Amino acid sequence: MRPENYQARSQPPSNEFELNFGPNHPGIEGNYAFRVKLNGDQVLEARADAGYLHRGFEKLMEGRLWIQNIALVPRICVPDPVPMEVCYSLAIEEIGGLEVPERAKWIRVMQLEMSRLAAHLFAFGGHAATTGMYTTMFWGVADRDLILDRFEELTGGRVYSIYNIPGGVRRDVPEGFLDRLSSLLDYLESRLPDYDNLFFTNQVFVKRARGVGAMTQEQALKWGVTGPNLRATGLEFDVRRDDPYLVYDQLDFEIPTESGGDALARNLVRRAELKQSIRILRQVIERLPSIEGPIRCPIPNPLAWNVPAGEAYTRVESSKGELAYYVVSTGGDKPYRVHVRGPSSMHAVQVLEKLALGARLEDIAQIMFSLDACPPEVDR
Amino acid sequence: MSDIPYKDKGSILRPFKSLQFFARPAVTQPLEPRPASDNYRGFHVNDWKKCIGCSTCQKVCDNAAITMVRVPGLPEDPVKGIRNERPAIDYGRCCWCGLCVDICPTGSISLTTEYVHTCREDELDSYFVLPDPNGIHGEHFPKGWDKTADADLVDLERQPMGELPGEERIDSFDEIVEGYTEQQAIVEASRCVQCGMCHDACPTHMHAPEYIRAIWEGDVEEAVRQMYRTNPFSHVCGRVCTHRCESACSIGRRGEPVAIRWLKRYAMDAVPDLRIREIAAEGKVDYISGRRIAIVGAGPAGLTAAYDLIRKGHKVTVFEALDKPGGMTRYGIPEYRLPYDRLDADVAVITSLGVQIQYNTRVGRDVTMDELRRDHDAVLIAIGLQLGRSTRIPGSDHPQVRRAVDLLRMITRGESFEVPERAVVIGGGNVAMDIARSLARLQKQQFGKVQITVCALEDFEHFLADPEEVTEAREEGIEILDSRGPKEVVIEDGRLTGLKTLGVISIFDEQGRFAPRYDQQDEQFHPGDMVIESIGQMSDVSLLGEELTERLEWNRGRLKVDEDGHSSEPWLWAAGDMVFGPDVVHAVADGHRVAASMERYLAELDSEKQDDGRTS
Amino acid sequence: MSKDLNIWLDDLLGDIENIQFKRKSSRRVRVDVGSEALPALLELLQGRASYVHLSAISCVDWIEDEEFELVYHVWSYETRSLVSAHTRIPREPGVYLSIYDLYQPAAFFERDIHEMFGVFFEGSPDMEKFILTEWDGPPPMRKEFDSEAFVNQHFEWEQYHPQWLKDLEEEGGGVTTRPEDIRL
Amino acid sequence: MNLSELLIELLLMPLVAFVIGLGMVLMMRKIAARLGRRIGPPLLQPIYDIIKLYGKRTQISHGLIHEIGIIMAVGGYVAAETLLPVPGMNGLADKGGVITLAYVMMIPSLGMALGVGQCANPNGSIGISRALTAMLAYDIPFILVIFGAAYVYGTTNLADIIAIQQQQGVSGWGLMQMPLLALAGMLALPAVMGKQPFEIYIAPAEIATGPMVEMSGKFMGGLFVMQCFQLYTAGVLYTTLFLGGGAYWITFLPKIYAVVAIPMAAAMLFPRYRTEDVIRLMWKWPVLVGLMGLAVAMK
Amino acid sequence: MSKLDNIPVRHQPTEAAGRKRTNPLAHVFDELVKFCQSRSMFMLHYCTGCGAIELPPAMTSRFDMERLGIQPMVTPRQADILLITGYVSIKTLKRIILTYEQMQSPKYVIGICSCTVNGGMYWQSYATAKVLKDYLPVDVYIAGCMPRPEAVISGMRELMSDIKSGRAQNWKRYYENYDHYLGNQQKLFGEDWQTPTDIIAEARHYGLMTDRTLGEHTALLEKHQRPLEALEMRLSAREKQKT
Repeated sequence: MRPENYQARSQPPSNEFELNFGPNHPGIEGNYAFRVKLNGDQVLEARADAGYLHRGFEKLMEGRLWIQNIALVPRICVPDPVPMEVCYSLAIEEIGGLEVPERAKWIRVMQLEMSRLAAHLFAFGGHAATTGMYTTMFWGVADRDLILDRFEELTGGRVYSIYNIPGGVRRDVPEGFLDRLSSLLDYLESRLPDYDNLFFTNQVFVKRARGVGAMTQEQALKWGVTGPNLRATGLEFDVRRDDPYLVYDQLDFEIPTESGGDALARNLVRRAELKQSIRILRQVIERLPSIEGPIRCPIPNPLAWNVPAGEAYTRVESSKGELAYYVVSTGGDKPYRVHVRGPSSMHAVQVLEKLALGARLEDIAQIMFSLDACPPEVDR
Repeated sequence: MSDIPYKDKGSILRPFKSLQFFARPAVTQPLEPRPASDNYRGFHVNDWKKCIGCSTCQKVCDNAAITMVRVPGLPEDPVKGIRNERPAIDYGRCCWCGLCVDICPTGSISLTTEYVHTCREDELDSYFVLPDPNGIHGEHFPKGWDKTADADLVDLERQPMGELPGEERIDSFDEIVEGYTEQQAIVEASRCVQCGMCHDACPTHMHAPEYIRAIWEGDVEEAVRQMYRTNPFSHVCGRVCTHRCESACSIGRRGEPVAIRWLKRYAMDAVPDLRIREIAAEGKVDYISGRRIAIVGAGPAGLTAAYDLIRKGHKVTVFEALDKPGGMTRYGIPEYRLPYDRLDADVAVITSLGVQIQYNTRVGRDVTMDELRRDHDAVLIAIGLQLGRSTRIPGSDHPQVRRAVDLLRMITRGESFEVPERAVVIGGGNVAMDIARSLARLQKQQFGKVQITVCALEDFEHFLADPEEVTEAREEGIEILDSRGPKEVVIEDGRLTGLKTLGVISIFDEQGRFAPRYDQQDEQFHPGDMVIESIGQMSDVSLLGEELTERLEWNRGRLKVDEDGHSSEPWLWAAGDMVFGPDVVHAVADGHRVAASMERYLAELDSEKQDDGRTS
Repeated sequence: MSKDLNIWLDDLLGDIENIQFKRKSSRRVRVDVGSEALPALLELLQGRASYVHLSAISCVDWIEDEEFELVYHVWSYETRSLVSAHTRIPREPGVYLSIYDLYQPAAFFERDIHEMFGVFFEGSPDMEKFILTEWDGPPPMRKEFDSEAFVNQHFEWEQYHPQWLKDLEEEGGGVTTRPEDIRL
Repeated sequence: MNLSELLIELLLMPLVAFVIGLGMVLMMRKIAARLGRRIGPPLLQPIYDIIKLYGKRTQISHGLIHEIGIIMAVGGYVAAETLLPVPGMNGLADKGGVITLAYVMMIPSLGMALGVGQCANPNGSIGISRALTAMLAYDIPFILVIFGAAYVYGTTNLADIIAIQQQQGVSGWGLMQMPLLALAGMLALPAVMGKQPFEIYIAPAEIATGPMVEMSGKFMGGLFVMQCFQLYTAGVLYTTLFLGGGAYWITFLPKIYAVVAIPMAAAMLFPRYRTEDVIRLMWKWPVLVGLMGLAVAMK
Repeated sequence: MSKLDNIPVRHQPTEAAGRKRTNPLAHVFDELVKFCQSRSMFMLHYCTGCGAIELPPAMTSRFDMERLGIQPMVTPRQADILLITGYVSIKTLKRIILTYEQMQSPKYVIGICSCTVNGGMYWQSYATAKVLKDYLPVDVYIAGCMPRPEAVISGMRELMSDIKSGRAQNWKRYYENYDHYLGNQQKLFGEDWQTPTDIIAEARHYGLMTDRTLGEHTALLEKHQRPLEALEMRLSAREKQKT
């Protein structure tokens, strides 16, 4: 079969050419695209092209009841859905003056950290795959799946847990769950040396990732970088500690930083955060049984629930960075406006465009994966 | 980096340590689907025995995935609050959030641990599923996400209604119930899941979901507007209605039903009377039909019919034998339950529309039926049940043996009678409670203490009076005995000293007829100065006159009418308690029904007249 | 130290005219400012009060007031507090100044708001379409745009008619309430 | 040897190579699976893939050169297989020798370059330029190793090389005689096979599998066949030069599989180098080791 | 085995008249090809929606789809299966159609999640297409939001058995009913919608033309057809001004 339209076209005379990077491309996290202008394999210009995952969440949320949105929000960031639920719930609780029971707060912290673990395993597994090391990805995703099993047990859903609702959480922790979580943590901790051997201290990887997508702390602050990516430039900042929510102020954990600001540093920060998340989870496992009480404060009938007029801007630290919800209520049964500030809306657009300048074609995927950019947060 | 053995350049040999995984087992799961976790959110199942078709799941579904489908053959009973509808789920929409499970008032719907469903393009109909107890593929899977106490989104407890405590209320006829505050009303209204079971169960089909939602939205005027669509006696019904709606309420399946009655009371009280009149007048025709209608009896049935008919532009005259409107709602219900000014307010709305009430006009005495018929196009009799029945036990003809309705009427009218220091009430219905509690107040006022015994035929399991009535009566110091059948009134030296009763073995015989059997050994004596019979009422139909009585058809002492209240005479209708037995809201419903029937009759007359005009 | 700075901030904001500020909690300050004074306020916050991180710009469409509300959330890594500066601009013509020179992240948010609400930011580096490149309708986040109505007008739904439904219809049952009939 | 026997051998040798190559592809995937803690494909998976690809109902071609390119790629290897002696079959090995083989082994890459160039997909062009650069990188140590071996054995005739080694038993193997050259060869082998860390020319995450980006159906199938040959050639050549070749299939097969398995296992442990790193690495370590080995051999 | 042609096969190949195979060996060969097709499915690596998050687990160690011969492939040219993992925004749908048309037949489409069936939870969204099968022929649907890896694997196995039995022939429908699909695409993307792949020419070439291939919509396509060039992904206007 040789239809006429498959005639080869002559290459442009100059060295400069343009390349579509995505949306159907393994070097792209999710459904996202780049248009890069290359000279040889050096990037002269990169333009993000988003919107492939646009669903109009913010519009949809204005048309649904407060509680119905709970099913909607986790979809905004698929690999790390729990912070979305928690952040949205926190906003409603702030507007509505709901007092979340202590136990629910601890359960939420537990989920958040489980989700962070899962997301980080996924993130550097993905990063490894972009550099051609599929074994790390196989391991990372398989170990993440074990966390998803615990999510399934706790929340009834593997990925979209839809477990946090304004006022608390939907169910209590199942019998024996904490023991199983604890042994999972032991397992994950025992796996960390394996990952170190295979990936983080792998000379080829270090050589590949060092200096890729490097930014200084000043640049990072100027560009609005947050989360692990900011910490990789040496700034010790974490919303969990510096703008505490839930019970993070009662927990003991460190904020790992790196100084390189490049793909390697970002991965090492994530690697260190795995350890910290395990540490937080251990504390939760220890404390949770002693915290008794309800898991949810009484909320009105969801079909007839008017959240009082008001507005709230709540922030949580997701695995990708600073996640914020701006929720406005006019006292109706539906939100008047919900604005989602996903961390990737910075990382995947401006930061990526800037870091890609002058980078090599083979590093674009690395930059994107090392920023852990999550396209649906951009598109919403 | 501190906690990993990280060298600046990395290591080329460390990765080879991973070759150990050649010796480690694979972590791969078998190909067959694993069993899901205990609270997994898989496909739906629905326990059809529990499900009442309330469609609450449909309302909470954020994806518009649920369609209600009528399934013939399933039980359907509006009074019990059961519809033969079941939710069908569109798996092309569902997101398995489980909100339908959490909000289900009955707890019938739940999710299973089944999660595999695949189909080809031409089999896409299999995505539209009517969940039954068997699951999507008819295979048994354990339940996953199911109703639990902590996940329940239905608020099972109603807002407490403030009441005067027993000691405070007992010495006056002040209204006991305090009514909801705005905050309470909104919270209580928010419990409603808008299923509409109340609407179906209500005899007059009040738009309860609509007015509850309006109350919740803070729009009480809209609530009143919704009430006046079907009930011009909302003040009365907001206080003394038998609230079948609440029995049918889907929330009541597992918890306390929404306090629909109190919400109605709240909304009516929250709107000024004048504004209510304006709302009631909305939709009244702006012409005069020229038809004249007579209604006998200014009770709920009669006045409701009057309300409907006046809105159609007819001239309506109501003939009332007594000097105040309301009928049995005024003379049968004590003031502490229904303050007269509220009743007056309801009636005032109706009269403000132009209904004329001729008080102190007893038909048969002051005006005859023939005159009514002559002067009007149609006549409705809605005279209620104003005569008490007697037990006819030995001694029941003693003057100190009274009928409850008579006493209640006397209390309302302020007629004086000798309040007994000790009294015995025979009967277990609401009227028995009313008279007992009214007498208790009078006793408290006169003697400072309450000495009343109520002897009911039924046991507490099958009691006729509302439970709250019983509770409140006890709080007021009234002794209530169940399963006591009256034997004889004890009279010593012409003076009544008390009542002897026997224990009840059974009330009905095998055929379900009323034939109480007593245990002759179990005899008790209840001392008292007065015995009050409260075992039922009947209607005084003497006003019809002999000739008319002859002509009409009768059914076991009651006037025989068709389902629209139309008697065998074309111009005569009957409505209310005298047809259906005592119940305010039934009377209202009957009023509407009859008014509609009369309206049709009048329209026929009109068209005949036009035809005549054309032919002539 | 952060406490001092907060007090200092309170003083600073208290001095500016035409401004209302409200401390909502120890880490949240709400400032209401006229649209003409907002860039100056942000410059002050960034330059003199270490609010270097623009967390987000949110836009709210107050259609009844004929206004857009723009909310600038800025965060200080030093004082660890968040100032939300609210300002309102008329809905028509919906033009405002870009703050890209102060905060580079503004470029994304301004582009997004331009796309979703149709507010034009003068001086913003890029007002091209981004997410909605294939969308020709009105800015979708505006309140007058009804997504559900649009969808019902432009899309068709799957028409299911499974066997069990046919059976029920034969017996006299069938669909009674469709989900779209009872949307709350 | 008469002509008809030769013709049968010429037919049989690529066929044998293909079958063994299929086994190597399977082994590669099994190794990847094993290290990734999973089960991996069924035994006949490589053959399923190839039949499936040839059984595609629609085939998109980008022109005559595209098809010629693939024919060159496969044909080059088919020619190479006839130059590689296996137990019982020498084919053209007597006549060709290792120098011819080295030339023939370049044909597939050039053929691919030809075919991919026709597709006009920039990813393919980038990929093929990377592939040619990588070839340049590994060819230096590769030629060095071949040259060293030929020097040591005193012949370029592969059949003779095998014979020389087999005379002295295991101690006569090239591995024992010239361990440094053998090491250099082993270092260059992953690059010859196109595996990590030297597979940047197909890098899916960067250039969407580079040269293969426009290949579909039978073209892709051709590349799959080529991969079988590629692995086979690398394995057999190394075995021939350093492991005493094969007298019997029963010893020969384990040797070639083992030779291929080593770089494959390593490949699963490493990401890929950048192109310039590939050149730097290839021109540094294997060349250094090879030169040392050559110096030792020449002494 | 004398009447092999009588063996009922759904969607009898329409071109059978031209290439009728009566040779039993050829039939065996066909069966072999079908078997291999079912055991070797290359899946396009395209995360169209959120359901894609369950594909990495399905592909990797825990659920290892390679056991079934399923491998991710990077470009549409190499792939056999197009997985539509959930909602498709209109912007993505264009790329999906481009991708689908570039895939080589036989090719299969799997619709995953609720959203591909009836809009899913984004049924109110102005930005997503609702019913996938209006735009592409779909072979297998997998229910779930999102389906677990096990469910995905079950769907794959169903597709495998369909391919083996010859049932999975929906790809032909795209050629045979091109006018219908193109019409729906035009309704969504505008009248001047076109793709670089000349479906009509391919249909003609492979003998898959029916009277439903051409119609008013293809006429419209021809009217609006621009000289074909690489699809423009709408680079910013700013750059256009520069050039």
